[in-house]
Amino acid sequence: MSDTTPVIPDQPEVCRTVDAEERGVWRRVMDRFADHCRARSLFVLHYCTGCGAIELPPTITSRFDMERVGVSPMVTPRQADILLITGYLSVKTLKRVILSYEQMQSPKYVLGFGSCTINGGMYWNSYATVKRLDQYIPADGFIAGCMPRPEAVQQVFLDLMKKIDAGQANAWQDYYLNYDRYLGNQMALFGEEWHTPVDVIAEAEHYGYVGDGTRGRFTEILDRHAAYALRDAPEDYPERGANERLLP
Amino acid sequence: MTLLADLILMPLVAFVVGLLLVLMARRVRAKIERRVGPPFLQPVYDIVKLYAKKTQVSHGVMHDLAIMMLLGGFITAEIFLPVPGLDGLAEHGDLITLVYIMMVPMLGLALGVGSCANPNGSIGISRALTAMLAYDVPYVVVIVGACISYGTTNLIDIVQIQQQGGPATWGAATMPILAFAGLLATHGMLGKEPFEIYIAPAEIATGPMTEMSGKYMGALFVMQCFQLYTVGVLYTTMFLGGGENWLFFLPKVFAVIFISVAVTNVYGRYKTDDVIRWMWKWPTGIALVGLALVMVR
Amino acid sequence: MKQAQVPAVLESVLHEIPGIQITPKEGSRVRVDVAPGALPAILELLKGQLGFMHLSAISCIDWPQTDEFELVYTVWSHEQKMTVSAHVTIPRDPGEYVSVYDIHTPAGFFERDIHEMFGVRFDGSPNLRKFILTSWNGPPPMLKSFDTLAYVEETFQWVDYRPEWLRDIEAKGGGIDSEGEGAPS
Amino acid sequence: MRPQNYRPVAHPPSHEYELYFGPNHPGIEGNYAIRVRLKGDVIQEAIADGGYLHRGFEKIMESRLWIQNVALVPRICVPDPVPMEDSYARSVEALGGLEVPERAQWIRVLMLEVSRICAHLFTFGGNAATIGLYTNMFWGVSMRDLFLDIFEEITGARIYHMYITPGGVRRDLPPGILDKLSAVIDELERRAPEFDDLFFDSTVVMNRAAGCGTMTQEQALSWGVTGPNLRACGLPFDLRRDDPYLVYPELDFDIPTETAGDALARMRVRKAEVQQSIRILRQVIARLPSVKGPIRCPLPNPLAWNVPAGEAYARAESSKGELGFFVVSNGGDKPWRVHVRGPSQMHAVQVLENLLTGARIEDIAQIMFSLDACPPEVDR
Repeated sequence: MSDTTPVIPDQPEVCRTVDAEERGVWRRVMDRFADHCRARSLFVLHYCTGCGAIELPPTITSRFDMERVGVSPMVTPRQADILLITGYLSVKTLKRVILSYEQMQSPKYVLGFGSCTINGGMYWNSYATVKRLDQYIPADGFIAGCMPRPEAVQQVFLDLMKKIDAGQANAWQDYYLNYDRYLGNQMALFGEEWHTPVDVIAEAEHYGYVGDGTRGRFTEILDRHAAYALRDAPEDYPERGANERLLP
Repeated sequence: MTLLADLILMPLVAFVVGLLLVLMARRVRAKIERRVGPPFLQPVYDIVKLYAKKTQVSHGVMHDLAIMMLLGGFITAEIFLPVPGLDGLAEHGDLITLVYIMMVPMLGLALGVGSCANPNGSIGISRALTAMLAYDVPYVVVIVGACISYGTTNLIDIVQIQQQGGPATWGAATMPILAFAGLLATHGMLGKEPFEIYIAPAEIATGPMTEMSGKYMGALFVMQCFQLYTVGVLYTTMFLGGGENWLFFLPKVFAVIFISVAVTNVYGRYKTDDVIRWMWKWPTGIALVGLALVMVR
Repeated sequence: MKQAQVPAVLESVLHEIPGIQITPKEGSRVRVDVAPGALPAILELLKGQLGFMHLSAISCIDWPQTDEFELVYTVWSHEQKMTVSAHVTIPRDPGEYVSVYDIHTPAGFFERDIHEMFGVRFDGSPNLRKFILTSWNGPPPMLKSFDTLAYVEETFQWVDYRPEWLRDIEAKGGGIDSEGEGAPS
Repeated sequence: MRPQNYRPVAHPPSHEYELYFGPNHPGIEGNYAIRVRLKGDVIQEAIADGGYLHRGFEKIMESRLWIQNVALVPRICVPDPVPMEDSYARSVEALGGLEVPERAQWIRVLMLEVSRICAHLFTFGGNAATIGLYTNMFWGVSMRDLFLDIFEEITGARIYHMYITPGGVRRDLPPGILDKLSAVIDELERRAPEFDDLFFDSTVVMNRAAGCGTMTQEQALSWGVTGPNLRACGLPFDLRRDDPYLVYPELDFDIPTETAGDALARMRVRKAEVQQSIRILRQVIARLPSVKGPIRCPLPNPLAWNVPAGEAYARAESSKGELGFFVVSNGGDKPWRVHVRGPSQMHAVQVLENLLTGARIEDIAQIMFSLDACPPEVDR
C-alpha cells in the first residue's frame, strides 16, 4: 500500500446547520417547510451493493409498501436522496459507491444496512470487504443484524425521517467539511492515484461548505492530478490498472 | 384584465389538477399492485423536495434553457386550452396551434438531454422522438377528422357545439371510431406501458431523466402534471363535450386518465420498432376508417 | 456410506492408460489419479467414449507441505449418470499447466478463476485477465501463504469497541471492564 | 471552477460506442456489470465484469471451524440459500461418514423445495420488471413473503436460515407448520392463474421474450449450462433424478422441458418447476408426520471436531442449476479447501457474453434475468 496512513477521527464532529441563527424569519420558515417536505419524500437509489438488497423488494412491495410513507426507489444517483448500503462492501464496490455518492445531490443521506457496514460483521477477516463504512462516506444511520428484517428497514427510515424533519440529518455536510479525512481513508485503500470525476472542493466552495478539514495533505495530491489533466500526463503519472482500461 | 387573470390562473389550475391526476395515477397503480399507495400530498412533497435540493448539477446553458422550454411549452399549451370559465387565448389559437405547441416540450427535452453527454440519455431521447413520431400520426389523423366533423378548428366552438346539443352531439357519440383511436393515441402520448420505451428503467436507466437532478428533476415532475392534464383536457374537449362547469368537467378528465393508468399496469413495454409498427397499424388504421366515415357523412 | 465398486465401463475405457489409479468414492463419484501429462487425453477419452460432456468444476488445492498444487477436474456423464474427478498434482514452481478449454468450454472460467486466486498459469486458456480482483495488487489470495487476517489488520481499522463514552461509564463502575486479553484493541 | 480531474481516455470509433451496463443499473440482477460495445442498438461485444460481491468465502471458510461455516454458506447465494446449506452439509457428511436420519432428510427436502419456489417467484418478478411489468414483480415478491414466513417459523430467520447442519437439521418442525404450509401452497395455486394472465399469456411478453437469447441444445451443453436453462433447451437433466440425493428417489415428480431455448421457454420451465415443487411438497407434507426418529445424528464435539482427511464433492440441483461443493479435509478442525461451483459461474459470464453478442440493448436485462444469473455465486 502507499505511504498515506489513514486518518481516523477521534470523535465524529457534530455539524451545525450553516448559519442557522443568522437567517431571517422568512428564510427559517422556508427551511422548515423544505425539511418537512424532504422528510416525506425519500428517493432510494436502486443499487444493490450487497446481499441486503434481498430484503428491499419485500420492503418496497405490496406487503410493507414503503410508498405510503413516501419512500420510493429511484434509478440513477442524480435523482436519489438516499444511498442504501445494503450489506458488506467489497473494495471494488466501494469505489463505485463513492462515485455514486458524489453524484448525488445534497442533502443526501447514507444508511448502512446490516452489521457488515458497522464492523465487518460476518466477514471480519475477509481481505475483500471494507470493515467500516463511515470511514469512507459519512453515514446517517445503521441497521444492525444480518439480515435485518423489513420492519427494521422501515424503522430506520422512520428514524431518518424524524431526523430530517428536525434538520439534524447533516452527515452530508461532513463530507464537504472534512473531505480531506475521507479522501485520505479512500486513498489509503485505493492508492494515491485515486480520484473521482466530481470536484468536491469546488462544490464545497461554491455552496459555502468549506471547513478546516476540507483541504489538507491528501487534497494536495488531488490537485496534482488536476494539474496533470490539463497538460499531457508526465512519465511518472500513475497509470490506471490494466483491467480498468476501456475496451479496445 | 380578465385575460391577464386567465393567463395566470390557467397554468395554476392545470398544475393543481395535474397534481391530483398524478396522485390518482399513483394510487391506482398501488391498488392494482395490492398496496396502500402514497399519501395525499405526496406529489407536492416530491416536487418541493426536488426544488429544495441544496446542490444542483447543470450541464451547461442549453440544459437550463431546455428545461424552461419544456415547462414553457406546456404552460403555453394550457393557455390555448379552454376550460370552464377560463378561455385564455383559445379564441386566437386553435387545435392546429395546440398540436404544434405540444411538440415543443419533447423537443426541449431533447435539447437538454443532448447536452448531458450521457449515452443512456441520448438513447432515451432518440427513442422518445421516435415514439413521438409513432403516436403523432394517428393523433393528427384523429384531430383532422374531429375538425372536419365539427366544421371548425376552434376549441371554443367545438365545446359550444357539444354543449348545446347535449351528449348526443359529443364527439364520442358522433364519431366513436375516431374517439377510440384518439384514446389509443392518447395512451401513447402519455408514455405509459406498453409505450414506455423512452423511460425504460431496466434498459436505459430512465433515459432522458438519467442526468436530471434537483430542480431539473423537479421540472420533469411538474411537466408530468401538465402532461396528464393537457392530454386529459384535450381529449375531454374534443370527444366528451367539455363541461359547463368544473363539477362536470373534472370527472371526465379524470376518467380519461384513469382508463390509461388502469390499463398500463398490466402490460410490459414494447420495443421501439414494435411501438411504431403497432401505432401505425392499429390506431392509425382505426383513425383512417373513422376519418373516412366522417368524410362520407 | 456405501463403497461402490469401480464401474466396469470406466475400467474398460481407462485400463490402457499407464499409471492410473481408480478409486470409487461417495455416491456415484469415482476418483481417478493421473499423471499431469495424461489428463487432457483422459478427458478427451471420457468425453468421446463415455459421454462425459459436462465439466462441473476445476478445483485447485494448495499443498504447501509438498510444494504442490492439486487440480481436480470433475466431469459428469449424461449417459453413464456418473461423476469422475480426475486429480493431477503439479509443482508449485513454476505453477503452469495446460488448458483444457478446447475439450470443455466451461474450463475457461475456472482456469481464469484459478489463475486469479492461485496464480497458476494455463497455457492456451483464452482469457486469463483478472475478473474478480481487478483492483488487487497483493499475492493470489487463496494461497495458504497469504494470511487474510494479517492483511485485514494492516489495511482496515476496526471499529472502536470502547469509545470515550463507554470508558466514562466504566470509570464509574459500569460496563464490562475488560482490560484483559479479551478486549479488542 | 477547476477542471474536472479525470484524464482523457481513448474513445472507440465514432460509429461505435460503449455502455457500462451496471453495476449501478436497474436492469442488472444484483451487483454486477456488463460492458457492452454497441453499434446502433446492436451489441458487438459484451464483457462481463464481476467481483463486486467478492467476499473471499473460500478463503475465510478455511479459517473457521467446520461447524462455524454453516453460518457462512447460505450467504453465497442470496435468493436461494438452502441448497448451499444442504450441499455443504452433505459434503461434510460424506467426509465424516455421517448418516443423516430419515426424518432430517424429509425436512431438508421440504426446505429445499420451498426455497426453490421462493427463488422462482423472485425470478418471475425480476424478469417481468425488466420489461416494465411491475405488477407481476409486486405480486411475486409479496407471494414469496408468505413462504418466508414459513421459513421464519421453522428456522427463526427469513433469508439466512443456517438450519441445515452436518448430520441433520438444527431443530424439529414446530407443530402445525405443515398445515400452514399447505395453506400457503393452496394460496399460491389459487393465484397462479393471475400470473398466467399477466405474464405468460401477455402478448407483449410473447413479443419480447420469444426468440430472445436463444441457444441450441448443443450450445448449451458445450457452454456448461445446467438447471432450468438447460431444460429449456430440451434436455431433461435434473440432478434430483440423475444423481439422486436425500429422499428424492422416493418422490414422484416430473422434469419439465421446453424445446425453444429462449427467454420465454426458460420462464415456462420455471413455472412448470414451481408446479412440480408444489407436487413434491404435497407428498412431503403427507409423508412427514409418519416419519419418526431423530432429526440429527450424534456429532462429536463440534468445537473440536476433526473431520477425517479426504475429499468430497456434493452437488445439488438449486433453482439455478448444478451447485457443487468440493470440500477437502486434511484431518483438521477446519476445512483445508472449499470450492464452490455455482451454476451462475457459467450462466453469468461465458453464456451471458455469448448470448448478448448480437442481441439488442433492450434485451440485456431480459436475457440476464431469464438466465437467472446470481452474481454473489459468481463472485463468492
